[in-house]
Amino acid sequence: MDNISREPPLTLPHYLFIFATVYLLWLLLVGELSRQELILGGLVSLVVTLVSAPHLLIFGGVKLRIDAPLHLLRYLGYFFVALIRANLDMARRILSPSLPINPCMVEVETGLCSTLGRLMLANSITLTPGTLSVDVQENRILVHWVDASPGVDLEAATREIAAGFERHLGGFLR
Amino acid sequence: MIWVAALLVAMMLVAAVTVLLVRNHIAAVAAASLVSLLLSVLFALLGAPDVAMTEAAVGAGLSSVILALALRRLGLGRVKDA
Amino acid sequence: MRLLADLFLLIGAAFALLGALGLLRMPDTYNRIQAGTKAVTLGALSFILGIGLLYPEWWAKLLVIAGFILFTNPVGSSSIARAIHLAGIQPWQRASSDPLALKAPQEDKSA
Amino acid sequence: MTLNPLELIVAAMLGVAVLLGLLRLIFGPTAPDRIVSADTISVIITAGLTGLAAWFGSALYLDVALIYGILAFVGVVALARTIEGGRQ
Repeated sequence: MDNISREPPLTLPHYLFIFATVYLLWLLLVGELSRQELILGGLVSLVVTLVSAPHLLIFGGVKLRIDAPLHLLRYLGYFFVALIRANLDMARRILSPSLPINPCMVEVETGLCSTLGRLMLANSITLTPGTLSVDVQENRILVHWVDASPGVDLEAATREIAAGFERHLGGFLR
Repeated sequence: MIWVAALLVAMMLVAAVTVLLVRNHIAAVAAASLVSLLLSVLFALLGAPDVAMTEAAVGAGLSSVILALALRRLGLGRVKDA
Repeated sequence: MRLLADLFLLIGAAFALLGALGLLRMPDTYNRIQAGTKAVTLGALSFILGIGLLYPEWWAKLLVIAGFILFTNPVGSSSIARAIHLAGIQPWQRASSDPLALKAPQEDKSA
Repeated sequence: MTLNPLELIVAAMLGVAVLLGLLRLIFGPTAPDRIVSADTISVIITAGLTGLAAWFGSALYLDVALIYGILAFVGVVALARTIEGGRQ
């Protein structure tokens, strides 16, 4: 709870971003683009934004730059490749009769300082091959490895995974 | 369809018996919320999506949150006593 | 289109089954979370993609459901992992750290 | 309303997955194992409810899946926060 209060304050562009997000969610849920829904959704989104924005400080972590959507798309591509590889790896482990697992815990540091950035990084680490993010304290993420084969430098491997995601996440998150 | 409904009812029964037999309070709450979730699937299967939504909201969401908060307040939320 | 949808549905169900199997086979809670959350997330996404190919007019709401699963499933899993980590549960280890002993298949009690 | 063989296989696989998760819920040695299995089962069922919507051909059931997913997540997080206990 304490690290949320240290978020940067929201600026006007962030309010606009929250409004756009809420409006987009409304339109996706309604599923039609009639004039009536557009106007009503705009009113509802405006009220929701004004009421709830002071509690949504987590959105302060979004970098509002012109090339942010591009970085988001590249991140999503990178992420889905990692997700599919993770699943093939996990399927191989589950189906092999000898259950080739050898768990251990590793800590990794992150350069992302906002809550939203660390949340997305921890989520991404959870869905990459063989890793599960267990705890986040300040800027350190505790990672559980399913297979710590002897002779591999796990610290370096974890840092490499985190850096791969940070490179893409850093484009649109602080 | 009758077989899917029968399977769901059997699963609900198993989860409900688990609630009775489990010694840990948290595990009992988890199993109880699973009973509500399966019940809401049963409602949806029998053609009542509105009732299913209400059941999911009240049974799975609200009651498990309230039970979890009550256990936390009472200090019964420990992992170790299996 | 129909064939592609069927393929995605089949892949989704297969990964859901695999996730549940992993939940059953893994020896400790951390590994169960790993197996459960990864396989079931991809399984659910693939299944929803298959439904979306069958009914293209539902894409908006299916997109919301898929995004929600993608965003919240890792959070839920991590919160359970954090809870048991704070409760002081250590990850499971092989009985011996001898590299040769790792090769021998071991009987796990949970399966 | 009738299912072709492939859809029947898919439905059976989802059913078996829920059954396997239920086994872990019954025999799971500790409480976190049971919570993990409840979480996994709820995600499988969320996907299965979208399948149910396709089976009935009615978009109303998608709302059930959405609400189901949201509330299962809220319940799981509440249970996890309860286990972790004293530390605020």
